[in-house]
Amino acid sequence: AQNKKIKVGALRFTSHSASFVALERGYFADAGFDVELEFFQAAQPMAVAIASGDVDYAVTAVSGGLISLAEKGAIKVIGGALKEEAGIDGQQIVVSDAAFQAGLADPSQLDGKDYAITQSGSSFHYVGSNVASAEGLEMSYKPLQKVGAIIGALRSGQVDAWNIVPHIAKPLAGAGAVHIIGAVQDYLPDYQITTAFTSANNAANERGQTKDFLAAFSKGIDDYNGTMIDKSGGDAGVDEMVKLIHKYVYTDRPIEKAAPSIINGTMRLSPNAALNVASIQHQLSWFQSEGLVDADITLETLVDGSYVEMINI
Amino acid sequence: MDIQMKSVSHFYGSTEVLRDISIDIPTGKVVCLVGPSGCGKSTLLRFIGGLERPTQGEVLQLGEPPEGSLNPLTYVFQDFALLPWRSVRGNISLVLEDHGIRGEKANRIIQDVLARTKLSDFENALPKQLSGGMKQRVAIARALAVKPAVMLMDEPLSALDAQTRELLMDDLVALWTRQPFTAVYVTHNLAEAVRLGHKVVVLSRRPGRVREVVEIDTPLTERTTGDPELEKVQNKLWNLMRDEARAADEELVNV
Amino acid sequence: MDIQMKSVSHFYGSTEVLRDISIDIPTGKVVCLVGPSGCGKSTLLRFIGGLERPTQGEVLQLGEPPEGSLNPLTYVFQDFALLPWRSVRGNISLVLEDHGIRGEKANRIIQDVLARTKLSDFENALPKQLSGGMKQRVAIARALAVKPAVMLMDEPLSALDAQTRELLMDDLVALWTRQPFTAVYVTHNLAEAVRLGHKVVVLSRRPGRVREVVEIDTPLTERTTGDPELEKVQNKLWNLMRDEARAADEELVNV
Amino acid sequence: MSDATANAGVQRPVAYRGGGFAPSPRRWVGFVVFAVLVVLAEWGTRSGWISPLTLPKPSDVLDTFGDLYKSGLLFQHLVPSLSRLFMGALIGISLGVVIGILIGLFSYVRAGMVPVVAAIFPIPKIALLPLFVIWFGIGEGSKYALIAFGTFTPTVVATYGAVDNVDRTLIRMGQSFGLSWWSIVRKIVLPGAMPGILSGLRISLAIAIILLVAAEMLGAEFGIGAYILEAGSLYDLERLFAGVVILSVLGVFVSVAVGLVERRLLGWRT
Amino acid sequence: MSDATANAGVQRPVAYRGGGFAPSPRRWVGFVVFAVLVVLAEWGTRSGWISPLTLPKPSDVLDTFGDLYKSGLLFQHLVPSLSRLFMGALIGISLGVVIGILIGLFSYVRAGMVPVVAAIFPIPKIALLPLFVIWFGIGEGSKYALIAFGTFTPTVVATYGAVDNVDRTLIRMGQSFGLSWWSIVRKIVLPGAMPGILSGLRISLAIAIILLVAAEMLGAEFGIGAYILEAGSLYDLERLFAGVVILSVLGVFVSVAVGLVERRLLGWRT
Ligand SMILES: Nc1ncnc2c1ncn2[C@@H]1O[C@H](COP(=O)(O)OP(=O)(O)OP(=O)(O)O)[C@@H](O)[C@H]1O
Ligand SMILES: Nc1ncnc2c1ncn2[C@@H]1O[C@H](COP(=O)(O)OP(=O)(O)OP(=O)(O)O)[C@@H](O)[C@H]1O
Ligand SMILES: [Mg+2]
Ligand SMILES: [Mg+2]
Repeated sequence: AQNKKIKVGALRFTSHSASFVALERGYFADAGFDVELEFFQAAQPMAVAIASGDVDYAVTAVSGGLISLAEKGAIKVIGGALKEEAGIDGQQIVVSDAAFQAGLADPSQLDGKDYAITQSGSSFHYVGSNVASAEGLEMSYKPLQKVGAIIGALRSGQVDAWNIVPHIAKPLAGAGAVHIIGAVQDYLPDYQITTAFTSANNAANERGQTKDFLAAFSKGIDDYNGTMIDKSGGDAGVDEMVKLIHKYVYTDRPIEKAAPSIINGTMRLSPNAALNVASIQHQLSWFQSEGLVDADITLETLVDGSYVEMINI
Repeated sequence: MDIQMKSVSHFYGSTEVLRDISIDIPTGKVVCLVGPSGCGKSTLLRFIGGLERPTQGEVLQLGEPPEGSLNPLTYVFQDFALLPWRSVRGNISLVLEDHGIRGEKANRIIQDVLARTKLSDFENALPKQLSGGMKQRVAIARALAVKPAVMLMDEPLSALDAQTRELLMDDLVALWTRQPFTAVYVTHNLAEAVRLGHKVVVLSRRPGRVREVVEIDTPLTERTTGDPELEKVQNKLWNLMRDEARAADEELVNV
Repeated sequence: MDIQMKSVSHFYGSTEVLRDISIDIPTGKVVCLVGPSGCGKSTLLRFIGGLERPTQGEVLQLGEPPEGSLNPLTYVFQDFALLPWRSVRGNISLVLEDHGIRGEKANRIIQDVLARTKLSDFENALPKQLSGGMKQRVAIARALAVKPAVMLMDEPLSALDAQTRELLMDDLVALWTRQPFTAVYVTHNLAEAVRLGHKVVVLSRRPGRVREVVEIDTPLTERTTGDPELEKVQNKLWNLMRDEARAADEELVNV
Repeated sequence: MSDATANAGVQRPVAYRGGGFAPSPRRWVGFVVFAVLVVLAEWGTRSGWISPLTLPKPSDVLDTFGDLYKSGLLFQHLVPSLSRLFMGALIGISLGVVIGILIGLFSYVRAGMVPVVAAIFPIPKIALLPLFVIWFGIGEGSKYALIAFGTFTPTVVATYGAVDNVDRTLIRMGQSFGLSWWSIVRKIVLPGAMPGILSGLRISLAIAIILLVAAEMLGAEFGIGAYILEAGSLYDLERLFAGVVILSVLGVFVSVAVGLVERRLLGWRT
Repeated sequence: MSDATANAGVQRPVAYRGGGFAPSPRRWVGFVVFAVLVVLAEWGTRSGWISPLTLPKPSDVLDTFGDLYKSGLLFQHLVPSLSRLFMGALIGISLGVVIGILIGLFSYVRAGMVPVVAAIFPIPKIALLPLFVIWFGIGEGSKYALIAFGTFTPTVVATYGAVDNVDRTLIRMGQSFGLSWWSIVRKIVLPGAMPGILSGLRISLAIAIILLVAAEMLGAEFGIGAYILEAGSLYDLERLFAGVVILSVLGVFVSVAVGLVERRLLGWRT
């Protein structure tokens, strides 16, 4: 296919860098795609947009909504993206300054605390719940919808704890607004945070196109991992990559201010978009056990494993 | 064209409003309807104008309306019913437009009726700029514009102050004298009735029946305020109605 | 208690409304104010009632109001001004409450004024259930309840139909005959003025000036519709005013 | 027919040209329309003509509603929502009525407050959610505040409009009988403004219901709004529609209740 | 003073008891109130008396606004928002006026539609966001639809109320002059309903502005609503307030514009 128009959904987060790189470096074009990036404010509408056919491919966390749409036969997960990896700063567990001053310095002390989430069935809910069960304690979950509302609630000490990507956690901690008391990867090693997904139709009937997309997307992943984590290009390579990402992320800040945030946000993207199926199954089971989605949904309903490597089967 | 009411009766729901009314309205005469509040005068007028249908009986028109009459049965309302968003001219042209009369032809008619009602200077005024008396003159001009066979006037002067009322009565007499028209004129005001009516029909309280029909022979132009003949008629009418008027006034409205 | 107006003049913005008005209102007499629309009659009445202040001149009360007068200067309005959410009784007690009159004492006053205005059967009716004439009688009862020294009546009958007007004029004459009250009575209706006024003050067009003061000596009870004496006065008044009334009517309102 | 008639020339009844322009009530049509809509949706979703992504099956929505009721969750969601509605609307409406009356009575308050209210009116409440967290916390406070804030401005506008519309001749009557300022306000201005205030109430309460969802965005575990939000985030259309129907019915109830209050308080109107 | 006066007994001017209850305009007070509020906020935030979490410094908000203007981003945000407002409101209001007039004219339409509109009214638009994506896509379509949906119901209610309030004697007049049904609708009902429709427009447009934020939740990159949402999610109060002020000013502009249209179209009102 030549110059096939496709739409790729994205959030203005560093975790979506693979798409930015693939577009900027022409990997999509090489694969015969004329890609238009479609930006969203939140992950949930992006999933719905895939279902409605407004967007062809996108990357987002596994959420109750995503599973629900998969159950309705609208979408399929086809690959992996952001993941936790030992040795790389991943999502952090943070607590409010007030709670910290009151002595909350370790996740094991979270019993009875208020844990901020955006919505029931969000990835925050999943993480919080797993931390709680690992430590054998109970927390109450406060749905606050918006990241902004959560930050406000943390700053004013109205909720005690939260988990968030490093590039948001670190500056907040630096400003003294919150304190980092642990890492998510201690509780969920190899957690597959985000996945690449598409409409069920694309997965089943546009196999060639989907394969090509994943290939180009994987090149973007390789570039990103190589430059930002393995430092194959040295500092100059990092600078150039930061410049590229800055076209899409923190655009309203000058590059000097944006660069630290972009660098702080660096996490591993699954090489070759490989998918950690064990993690996905774990997430699905959790959603089911919480009664958020139907209990009879199988992994096959959610994932089309024919495209990329399935790890840990 | 005459109008003939043949034993008209009417009910609103279970309330009997009119009972067995028969009245003749001869061409070229002004017939006044008087009666206490709520006896059904306005209802009767709506029947004549075809705006409502009586439960029983019928309203007939005898003979053809005169040549060129656009709207044989034409109303003049108590509260003027002028469109506030149209000028004096616009209010008159409103009733011509639907008959396809526009442009020069409409203009000629409008100028003519404005002149007859002495309104030529106010052609472009909006209703809000006019006093009540002037508004009613516009409504009369509008009625004249469609060359009615019969004018149906429902208390046309009762929203006006006493002095303006006097002035408009003079104007109506002058209009009729210039060119006699047929009219049914509803009023509470006996002075108006004896001033303008060739025939005064007195209705009883609700359910309205015809109590008396008084003919007044004095020509309209010769009727003056002090005329003892007219005074006598007026007193007679008032004596006929006084008790019923009081009873009607003291009735509780059941809203 | 007499009222004396001493060269009262008034401007609204730059519009001169009244010019150098001096009128005496003697105790126990009804003074009628007549004049064309917009000549400032209502404004003058507001000055007497203390609801507004003239630009120049003063309104004086001579002597003390009679013992027990709760509100020496009391209005009766054209549109009745009854509180629609209060019953007949409640509307009357409204004006007593502020004077601390409640309970039995209030009840006695209310029963008395209702009886005088023949409203005793309607004590608990709401205004919406009453005809216009009844409403105005409630307003008169309310005015009587505060034992006014002077009644200020602004076209009290002009919102009523002609028959009710007749009835209420009879009632007013009866009330006055039983116990003479002082009143300033504004009207457009010359028949009313010659029927009720001991003195008729004719105002000119705006800016209103006193054109003529006509005294009528016939006692109120002896005035009848056909009385040639009164007819003469009425005709004289009408001749004084006719042209001005027409001119006032034809003025464009500049809204 | 007879000669007499013929002699009189043409004789015919006057033409009827009245009627119309006076809608008459036909209650059943409303039910029919609802029924038709529901049946259409059911048929469409069953036959696959409407995709399950677009609309849930009405029968499934009903099932969900039944489950909600049976499990007792309905009241667990309804009770906190109703108390939020009640408290929030109470605060917003009482403040709004007071300020509205002050605006209606005092020139300076009017000059000072009307522009402020006009400036506040077009501010979307959801935009302020992050601030509300700081200002009022994530407990019931911020929910009350949000609903109060949303009902405040329309109430103010309706109230001062109502005060402005009180018949000035009634006020002049009060003055002419020497009533005190306070008596005039209490006995004439307030009852006279009541119809306008109540019809403002109708709108304010509808807005309060609409804002329930926004209010329950802030850390609410239970509540119809929270229920709807969760359903939305899980893309669970049955539950979403069940929640929306509850709000809709709530709106109809509130409107009927205001109607009853009106009939009771405003019986004096013609 | 003289004997003559003494003889006449007590003589004094009548007591004044009128006045009041007629608010007079004092425009400057509005500006003073705004100025005082801003100065208070500035002083409070500067002195630390108001925490920076609670309120941004007004001067910082002004700076942000200045940056926004200088960088040209202001118009980049404003233009799409205005076009969404315009299109959405146009669709919602024209549909609303048409349906409102039909409800006003036909008994069956009234009986069928009024309950539907009443049921739709209390549905919060944000609850339907996920559905709107499916129904109308993530492009401009769903934004128009959301604003149209929000302005539709209040317009319908205002319009049929306005039609109901058209003076029936004017309609009867039209019939009595033999005007056709269509002439009566066009020349009497529509102009007569115009004041009510326009005052409904005021409210509908305010609602349209409020809904801008909700509409731009759906995949909008540029737009005042998107700007506010982004500021909110970053808890950037300066930008949040700058955005809110823009909406507020927009609301005032719209209201002034409607006022001008009213003055132009409704000059015939007394
Ligand atoms: N459309 C209607 N439906 C029900 N009752 C009506 C209707 N129109 C009039 N009525 C009642 O019919 C009676 C007669 O009304 P109508 O208006 O004809 O009286 P009227 O003689 O013109 O009174 P007025 O002198 O007060 O104008 C009244 O009791 C009135 O309440
Ligand atoms: N509050 C006001 N402000 C400005 N002009 C006023 C005010 N009140 C009355 N006027 C004007 O003053 C003039 C006299 O008004 P007023 O009401 O006293 O006349 P009137 O003689 O009672 O008229 P009518 O017979 O129509 O009742 C009119 O031209 C009127 O427009
Ligand atoms: Mg009538
Ligand atoms: Mg007056």
